[in-house]
Amino acid sequence: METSLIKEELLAQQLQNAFENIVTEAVRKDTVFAYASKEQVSSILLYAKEKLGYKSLAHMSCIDWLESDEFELVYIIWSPETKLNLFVKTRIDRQNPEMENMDMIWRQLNTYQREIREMFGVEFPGFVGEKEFILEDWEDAPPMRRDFDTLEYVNDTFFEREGREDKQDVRERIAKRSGEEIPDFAKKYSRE
Amino acid sequence: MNTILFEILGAIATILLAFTVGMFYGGARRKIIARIQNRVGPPVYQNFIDVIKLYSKETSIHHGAMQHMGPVFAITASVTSLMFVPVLNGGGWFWFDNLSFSGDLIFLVYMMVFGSLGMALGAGQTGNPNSAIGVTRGLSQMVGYEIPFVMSMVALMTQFHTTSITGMMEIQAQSGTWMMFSNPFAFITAVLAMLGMFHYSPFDIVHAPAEVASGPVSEFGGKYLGLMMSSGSIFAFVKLTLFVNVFMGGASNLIELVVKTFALYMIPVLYGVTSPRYRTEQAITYFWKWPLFFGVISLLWAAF
Amino acid sequence: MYNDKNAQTIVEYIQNFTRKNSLFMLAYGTGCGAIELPATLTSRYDAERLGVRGAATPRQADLLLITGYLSTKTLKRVIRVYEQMQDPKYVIGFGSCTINGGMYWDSYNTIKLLDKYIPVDVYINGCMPRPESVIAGFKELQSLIAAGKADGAAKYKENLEWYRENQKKVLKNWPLVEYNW
Amino acid sequence: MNSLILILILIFGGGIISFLLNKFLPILRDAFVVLVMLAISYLFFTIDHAEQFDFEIGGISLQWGFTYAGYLFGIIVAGLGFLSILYSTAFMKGKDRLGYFYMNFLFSIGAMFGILMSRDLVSLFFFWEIMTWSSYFIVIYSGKEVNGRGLKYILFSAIGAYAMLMAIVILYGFIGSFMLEDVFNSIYALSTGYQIAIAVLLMIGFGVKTAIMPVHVWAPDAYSESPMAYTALFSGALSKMGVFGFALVLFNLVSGQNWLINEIVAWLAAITSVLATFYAVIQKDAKKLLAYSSIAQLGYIVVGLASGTYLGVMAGIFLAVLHAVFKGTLFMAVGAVERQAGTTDMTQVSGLIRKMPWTFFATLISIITLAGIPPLGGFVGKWMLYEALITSDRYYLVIMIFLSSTAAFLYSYRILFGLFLGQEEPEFAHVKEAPLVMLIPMLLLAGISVLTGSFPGLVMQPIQEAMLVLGFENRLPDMDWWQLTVLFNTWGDKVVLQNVMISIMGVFLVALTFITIKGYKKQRYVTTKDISSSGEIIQPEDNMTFQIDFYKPFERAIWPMLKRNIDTYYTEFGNGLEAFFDFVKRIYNGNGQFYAIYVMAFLALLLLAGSEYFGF
Repeated sequence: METSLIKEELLAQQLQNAFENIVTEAVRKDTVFAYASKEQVSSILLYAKEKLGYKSLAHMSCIDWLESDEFELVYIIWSPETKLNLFVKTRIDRQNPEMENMDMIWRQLNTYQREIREMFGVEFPGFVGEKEFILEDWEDAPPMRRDFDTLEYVNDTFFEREGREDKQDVRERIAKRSGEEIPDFAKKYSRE
Repeated sequence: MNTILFEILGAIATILLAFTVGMFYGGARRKIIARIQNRVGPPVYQNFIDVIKLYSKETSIHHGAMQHMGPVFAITASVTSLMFVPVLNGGGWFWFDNLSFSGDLIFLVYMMVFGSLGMALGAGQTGNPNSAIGVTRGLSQMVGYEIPFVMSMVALMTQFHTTSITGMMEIQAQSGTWMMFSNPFAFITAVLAMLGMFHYSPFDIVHAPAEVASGPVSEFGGKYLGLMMSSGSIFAFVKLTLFVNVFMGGASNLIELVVKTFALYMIPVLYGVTSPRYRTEQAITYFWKWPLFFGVISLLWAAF
Repeated sequence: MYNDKNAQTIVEYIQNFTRKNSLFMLAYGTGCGAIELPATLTSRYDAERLGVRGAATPRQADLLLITGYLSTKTLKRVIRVYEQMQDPKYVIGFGSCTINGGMYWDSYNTIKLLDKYIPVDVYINGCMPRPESVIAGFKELQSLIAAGKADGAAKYKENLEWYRENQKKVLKNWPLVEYNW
Repeated sequence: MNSLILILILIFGGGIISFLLNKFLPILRDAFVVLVMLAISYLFFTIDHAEQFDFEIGGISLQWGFTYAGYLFGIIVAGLGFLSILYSTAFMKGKDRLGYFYMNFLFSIGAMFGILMSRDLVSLFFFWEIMTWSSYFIVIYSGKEVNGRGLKYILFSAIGAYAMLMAIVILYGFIGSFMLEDVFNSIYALSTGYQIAIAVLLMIGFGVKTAIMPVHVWAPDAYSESPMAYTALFSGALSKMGVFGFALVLFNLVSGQNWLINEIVAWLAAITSVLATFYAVIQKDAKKLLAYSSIAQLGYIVVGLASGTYLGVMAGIFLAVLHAVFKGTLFMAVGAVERQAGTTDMTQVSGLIRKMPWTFFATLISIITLAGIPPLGGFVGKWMLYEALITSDRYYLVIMIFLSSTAAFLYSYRILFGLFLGQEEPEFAHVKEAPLVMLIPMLLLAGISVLTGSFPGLVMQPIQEAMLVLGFENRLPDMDWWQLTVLFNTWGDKVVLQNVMISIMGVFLVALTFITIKGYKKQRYVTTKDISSSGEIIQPEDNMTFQIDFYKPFERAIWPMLKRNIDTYYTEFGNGLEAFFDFVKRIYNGNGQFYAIYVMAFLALLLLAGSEYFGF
């Protein structure tokens, strides 16, 4: 952290002052993280958009924290004036994943929310959007959840050309090569 | 009885001639385009192979009676126009005379429209939106190029006081001058209109495969497409022969006919190879600028 | 030759000759293979000299080119397009994705074996196949047609139930009209 | 009893009786009007041509009797009148105020007969007014919302009527007789200025009914708002009264000397036809489209008449007869669609061909005739028109007509595609074919269109008789109507219609047989939802029809033309009219005293003008 993070710190401080129970962090140049509770997210986003000029929604994504049984939702917004990225992060319960519908703040959230609903099964109460996004007639568990066993599904559903039974699990080898430890939850997917 | 039999045989011979020449011209066009694009290109007889293959394909569906009749209208128009165009001038070639003495230019102009309208009906019944879009484009474009074409024809008619093709050929034979020299502006107008009549690039807005999925013919396959390809090549021959008859004094034998028509055919082909496609309204208004101007001049030329 | 049971009659011979030399190709441009086709068709490789040219709609086409992986969503469309084509019709599978899934071998949404769903006459392998191999594939298909062996469409009609079963296994809510030509 | 009187008594009496019948015995009403019309048609066709009727009212001697020209137009009125009455018995079923409708229907037919048989200007004007008012009552039949449009019609008719009245007054002032013969014989004694003034005034009067350009604005609304059963007659026969009047004026009042009038009329008519065609192309409603198309077609007819050559007049009257036939069919067919499908908006209705095949067939035949495509009757008329214009060296007029009739292909296709072709939508699945009573008139008229294509003598020989009356010599060869199949122009070029027919039918049948037999067993019908659409699977409820902005590129191409001519000029014109209406409202303030003053003032003016300038 040699370079000064004055702008970033300033933003972090601004948010800190405006909201209680919020953790902010100027992580690196041009990037600020804000960890908030599920209920606070909409007010933070609105505040950032209206008061601080973070007009552009860059992205919204979802991370599956299987270990802690949580989904993490990340809203990335950007200001054309300060040229800073603000990451607003929140964690929601994985068993009953629900998040506030916010497509009235940015219309493009409609698409992201449809994707996250389809791929992770996160529900957005009150959200009116096309039911299907990319998958058609999907009946299984949401495919991007980490406990969805892709390989098993593929083996069940699709045919396999004979002569490719010797395929190896690359994940294991990569993990070994870089000296990482395979976490326990992942071991059950291991083929060895 | 004999004469009727001979007339029918003559008609069949004419149709075969027109079909063959048209097919070879189509093949030559593909070959020429390929050579200009630095390709080897298909053989000259490729269009024959295509047509025979299309006839040998199964066509197991239709969308109704009008679709079924659409290609029939098209070939009726082209064959009937062929019957009314004198293929060769002079006597001795009665095989190719057919009905050329019983129709005139105004009739031919209308007969040429018959096919596209019939085809449009067939395309309409398929219910494919692309077909309908293609048809509207084609009809709109027709309003564009028919006007200069008719202007040049009217100029010739008023200049030489005849409306029949055979009459015009006789006048040229007597005076020894081709009409493309006795009224050059009419010839320029007609050639510009011909660019649109052939629907080749840049005026290929009707069949534009990348925009409207080949337009009116998008639901036609197999025998329908084969019939339409045959009709198209006969029609190309009709148009070329008509132009040769009216502007270049006709031809006294088949070789002369082929030379003249091929020379004329190269104009739309070569113009097309180097030009990208127009938009529809551009393709209409193209004909309402310079061609119309030349048309007015040709009418004035004819009047004074 | 005349006593050979498999010999073609003269009509069949002419038909097969024209069919092989006039392939109207409908490129179903999925995946990365679609970009190889412009190269195949333009001046350097010039597939038109073999009689291969593009068709705009399935009604006019003889040859369906599947140029890459097929997700289940696109498979629906491919089946639809294939059934809209008129007999005789041929399919070329293009690249390893259509042969065994290729790099999408463990994707939850991508089929691996094209020939379980629609009959494939010729596979061109490679990831992606270069235009030379595409031309070789066309040649191979032409020799099959000339020998009267490119009978994928007939196979499809005979084993329709088997194909339907496979298709329905992937496409849960069966959306197509029943097989009608 | 004189059969002319009998016809008129029968028709006007029949009108009143049908009104009463609707009140007291509605069951008999339909049968009664059909029988009346049948009786009138029978009487008309058996009439003695020389028969005439003289009488005197208030010191003015009047004379009725058919000339052959009148008789020719009478054929249109009788035939189309009978068929449209027959059609309307089914079309109007279940609607109210039918007595009112049929009474006005019969009145306008009677008025048309009256116009055609009157040989003096007073009864001509009298019947002209009856025709105007009875047609006005039918235009406003469908309710209050069309009152404004009806007002437009009656206003223009009134302008025409006053122009005509003025011409009649001037003529009487100079000639001292209302008889047409006297007028025609002594018109050349007048000074040129008066001749032109009289011709122009009369042509304004007739031009309103013919919908020539400056006075055409009433036509699209009036044609499309009245019930289609009547519009068939309105556009087919009633507008031909204007053509008849034009023929009278052009060949008897201005022939030979004032060629400029002929040229101006021809150019006005040509511009009318081009602009009306362009407007027809961009219409969304089939009724409006046909209304504009009627204006355009009447333009051709007037061009033919105004060309003044033998072939041109022949073409004009030929097209007039055919226009009655095919436009009658088209309005009937559109009426059938309106009745069965509920709407004629082409952006909504589509794909009716399999539900209403016979209606489609009649429409197709009429459209081919309208577009002038060989081998049907329209081509004969168009060919004669072009040849007439070319041989009389009117090349720019030819180009105008050609532009108009080429652009007519666009709307011809539009109406066929819009109503009958295209996607079959489930919301129109319930539509059934029109009842037989409606189909028979359509198919009969379509049959005439087909027949005239090969045997134009059927129509041309009566026209020749009529043209003898108008002062042309006989140029038709002396043969029966079925032998007259070669058309000649003055340069000796010809079209042999039988060869055309044989060639087209021969090739068509051979090709159709070939294409049907080949693979007949394997071929079957698939619905219009089964189309190639980049693999997308079209569900039955998906609307894939291409109907909105159908000719948008063409519209964009012709936009400069429409903008300059119509948008500026006609909006101004419309605004001016609106101001005029306001002014009129102020004058007609509902006070009877004021009206009395107006009448007095008008009479005083008339007397003054009469004594000062016209000397009576």
